[in-house]
Amino acid sequence: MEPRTSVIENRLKNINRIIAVASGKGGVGKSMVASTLALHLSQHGYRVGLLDLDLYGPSSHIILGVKNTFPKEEKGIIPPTVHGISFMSIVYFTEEKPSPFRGIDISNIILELLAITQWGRLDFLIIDMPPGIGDETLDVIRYIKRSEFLVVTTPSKVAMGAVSKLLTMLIELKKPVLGIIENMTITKSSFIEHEVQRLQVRYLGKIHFDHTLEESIGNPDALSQTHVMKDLSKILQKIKL
Amino acid sequence: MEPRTSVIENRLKNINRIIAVASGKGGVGKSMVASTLALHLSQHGYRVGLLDLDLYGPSSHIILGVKNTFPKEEKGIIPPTVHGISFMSIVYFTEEKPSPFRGIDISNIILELLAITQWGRLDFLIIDMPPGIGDETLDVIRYIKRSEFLVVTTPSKVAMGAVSKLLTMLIELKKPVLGIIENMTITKSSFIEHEVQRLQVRYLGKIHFDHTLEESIGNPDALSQTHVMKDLSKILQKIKL
Amino acid sequence: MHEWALAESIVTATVEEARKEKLKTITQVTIYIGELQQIEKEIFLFALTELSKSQKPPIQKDAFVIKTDKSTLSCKNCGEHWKYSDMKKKLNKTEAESIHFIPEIVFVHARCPQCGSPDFEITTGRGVTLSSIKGVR
Amino acid sequence: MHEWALAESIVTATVEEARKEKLKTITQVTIYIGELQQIEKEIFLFALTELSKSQKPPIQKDAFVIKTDKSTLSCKNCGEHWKYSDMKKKLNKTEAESIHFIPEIVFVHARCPQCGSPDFEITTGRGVTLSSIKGVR
Ligand SMILES: Nc1ncnc2c1ncn2[C@@H]1O[C@H](COP(=O)(O)OP(=O)(O)O)[C@@H](O)[C@H]1O
Ligand SMILES: Nc1ncnc2c1ncn2[C@@H]1O[C@H](COP(=O)(O)OP(=O)(O)O)[C@@H](O)[C@H]1O
Ligand SMILES: [Mg+2]
Ligand SMILES: [Mg+2]
Ligand SMILES: [Mg+2]
Ligand SMILES: [Mg+2]
Ligand code: NI
Ligand code: NI
Ligand SMILES: [Zn+2]
Ligand SMILES: [Zn+2]
Repeated sequence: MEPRTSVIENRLKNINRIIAVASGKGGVGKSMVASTLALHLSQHGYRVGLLDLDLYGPSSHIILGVKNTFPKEEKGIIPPTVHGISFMSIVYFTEEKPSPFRGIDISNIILELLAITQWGRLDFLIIDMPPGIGDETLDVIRYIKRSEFLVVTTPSKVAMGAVSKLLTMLIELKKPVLGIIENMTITKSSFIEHEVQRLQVRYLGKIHFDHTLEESIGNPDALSQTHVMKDLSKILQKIKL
Repeated sequence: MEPRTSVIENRLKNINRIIAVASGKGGVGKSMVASTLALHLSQHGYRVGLLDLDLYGPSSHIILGVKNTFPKEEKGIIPPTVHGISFMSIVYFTEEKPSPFRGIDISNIILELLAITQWGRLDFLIIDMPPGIGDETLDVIRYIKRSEFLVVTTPSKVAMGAVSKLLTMLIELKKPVLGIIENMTITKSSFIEHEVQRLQVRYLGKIHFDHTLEESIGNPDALSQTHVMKDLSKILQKIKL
Repeated sequence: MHEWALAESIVTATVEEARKEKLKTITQVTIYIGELQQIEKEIFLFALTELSKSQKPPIQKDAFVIKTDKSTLSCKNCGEHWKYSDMKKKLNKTEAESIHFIPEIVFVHARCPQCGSPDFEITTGRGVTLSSIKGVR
Repeated sequence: MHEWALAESIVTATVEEARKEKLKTITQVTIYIGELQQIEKEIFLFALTELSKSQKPPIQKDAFVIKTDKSTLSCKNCGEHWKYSDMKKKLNKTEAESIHFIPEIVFVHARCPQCGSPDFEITTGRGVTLSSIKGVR
């Protein structure tokens, strides 16, 4: 018998909302959106947790400049607080070494993290999802039934190819989709907006490509001042976040 | 007993070189590089195969504009020829529907594809890899022992975080790494070049960010005329491709 | 007709194994084919027999015993168990053909009959497996 | 001390199962702990006992039987089999602690002793499992 699944609900019961930032496609800005969303919410006085589930290429700790912290062991593990965010990531345990995990390992790691992490009371738990529709996505759907999805794409046909697949599946499974964010737009185009309408999902708006974003990576105070944060804040108003 | 592993060597024995275009990170241009590399080699008179192993978000068929083809069944399956390239992708079987595969399924699909695909005689087989260091990467290492890796990154610290992990693993396992391509550069920076030197891998050069690339997607003739193809061709000269 | 490629994998694996076991003749090769893959048994047996000619060690002409493995599936989401034979009629020709090439394509074109989840697994009867080899040393 | 969280998962699962089985009292709960996870047995048993108080159905005070499962690993690349106890001394304190939290971290910090591959699997003794529950109806 697998005992871990039984305790997950208990671990998440004091969390008001769980939002998975997902895409299906890699490199579209899921981690950037998840991290800035967590910062935004925390700056607005909410209690926020951030769980990085990209176990191969965790990025949120790079974006938020998380260094030299480790979870506290106390009736489980308590995520360190980073700029007001309770932050949990595999990186505490991997020390930036490669993580050659197969699917079954991914599933076990997610179960273990969900079973032992003591989030405490949170208004929001943000999950930074990896690309694909693999074990991570299936396990979030399986074990975190009340997760809502915020889907990120870029303006490209190539990205939308993968993103449509994730959306189609979420819609089929009747999972709540908060909407789609079009990230890294450069030229004007309504291609994504049309595609999204076709799928009957809410189009939330654009985050422009920000040429100077790279300089703010690793520095949450600087990140909060970027155009990305400004564009995101506008989008978040639409869904009252 | 697993019979499929025994026949793989036989299937690949008339292929001169096998190059996996990989990264660890998503959205850095693996599919773009793999597709244009295949086009480039084919235009230079080589017999080329292209295998898209990104089973969740296959992209090479979008980039190359592959439509309305299906493998021929003949002592296995024979990949259709697209612009001179023998092209194999999961997309023939999934019809653009979502592919909710777990790791064990991914492994089985790769084994099956390797066991039944009749490539015939090829100078090059290019593999378009998915992100991560999961089942696909581990299986390519396990079943295609002579694969060489061409690694793609973008100029970002976030991308390099994941890319360094893949590189570290490939180096540890003594896999041949042809070098690193820095894709989508906008400003001048030697960050990646330095990082790559530290890892003692060959830095091959930059492919500039091409604002008009999107228009050429789906059109191989137009793709061949892009700046991306020009930059790539220069890089390929360095490794005699 | 891609059955030929799978037959070749069986023959190659059989010969490899027989060499390891230092067999002089291979007298019996038991193969299971998973229902899900819808292998054409006659074509498959024909390919096996053709490919067995002039192997070392030799494979006896009537060595192949082919058994069919019923396909059963079970849902990770709701725990339901079911048979492929009950589900098959819902798949159109193209979908069934794709599953014939790659059994995991079932996760693309089919769903758990109870809860609609794609997160199920193939419990038995996936594809072609080599069950046992007998021979004379 | 994260043993407490795992003990809680055991107690929760035990009570769930006992209710399903309509048990009035739980008399025995057999638990295996995988060597790999290096669970502190005393702390774990203490947590189990504490958490068992005032459960419904009640869990008898001496119900818990904790057994240790030797950890064995096997390599997908070369086929080698080995024991965690042979490999353990190569791991430093931080690495061992990370594996204590998440057993799969072993793939990050350890390699097959024969071929150096990270592509191995945990055959037995991964983590905490609930093996059986006995009770009175
Ligand atoms: N709006 C934006 N403008 C410029 N660069 C961006 C923007 N959003 C994300 N990026 C950059 O794009 C890359 C991919 O973003 P990331 O959040 O890591 O994507 P994902 O998590 O989807 O893989 C990173 O280098 C990131 O800094
Ligand atoms: N040099 C480039 N200039 C502009 N856009 C690019 C360039 N290379 C790739 N792209 C675009 O970036 C996105 C990601 O590329 P893709 O090849 O799909 O990455 P991956 O396969 O690594 O996920 C696609 O929309 C692609 O068209
Ligand atoms: Mg990310
Ligand atoms: Mg790709
Ligand atoms: Mg499945
Ligand atoms: Mg492993
Ligand atoms: Ni066939
Ligand atoms: Ni502990
Ligand atoms: Zn179901
Ligand atoms: Zn080994």
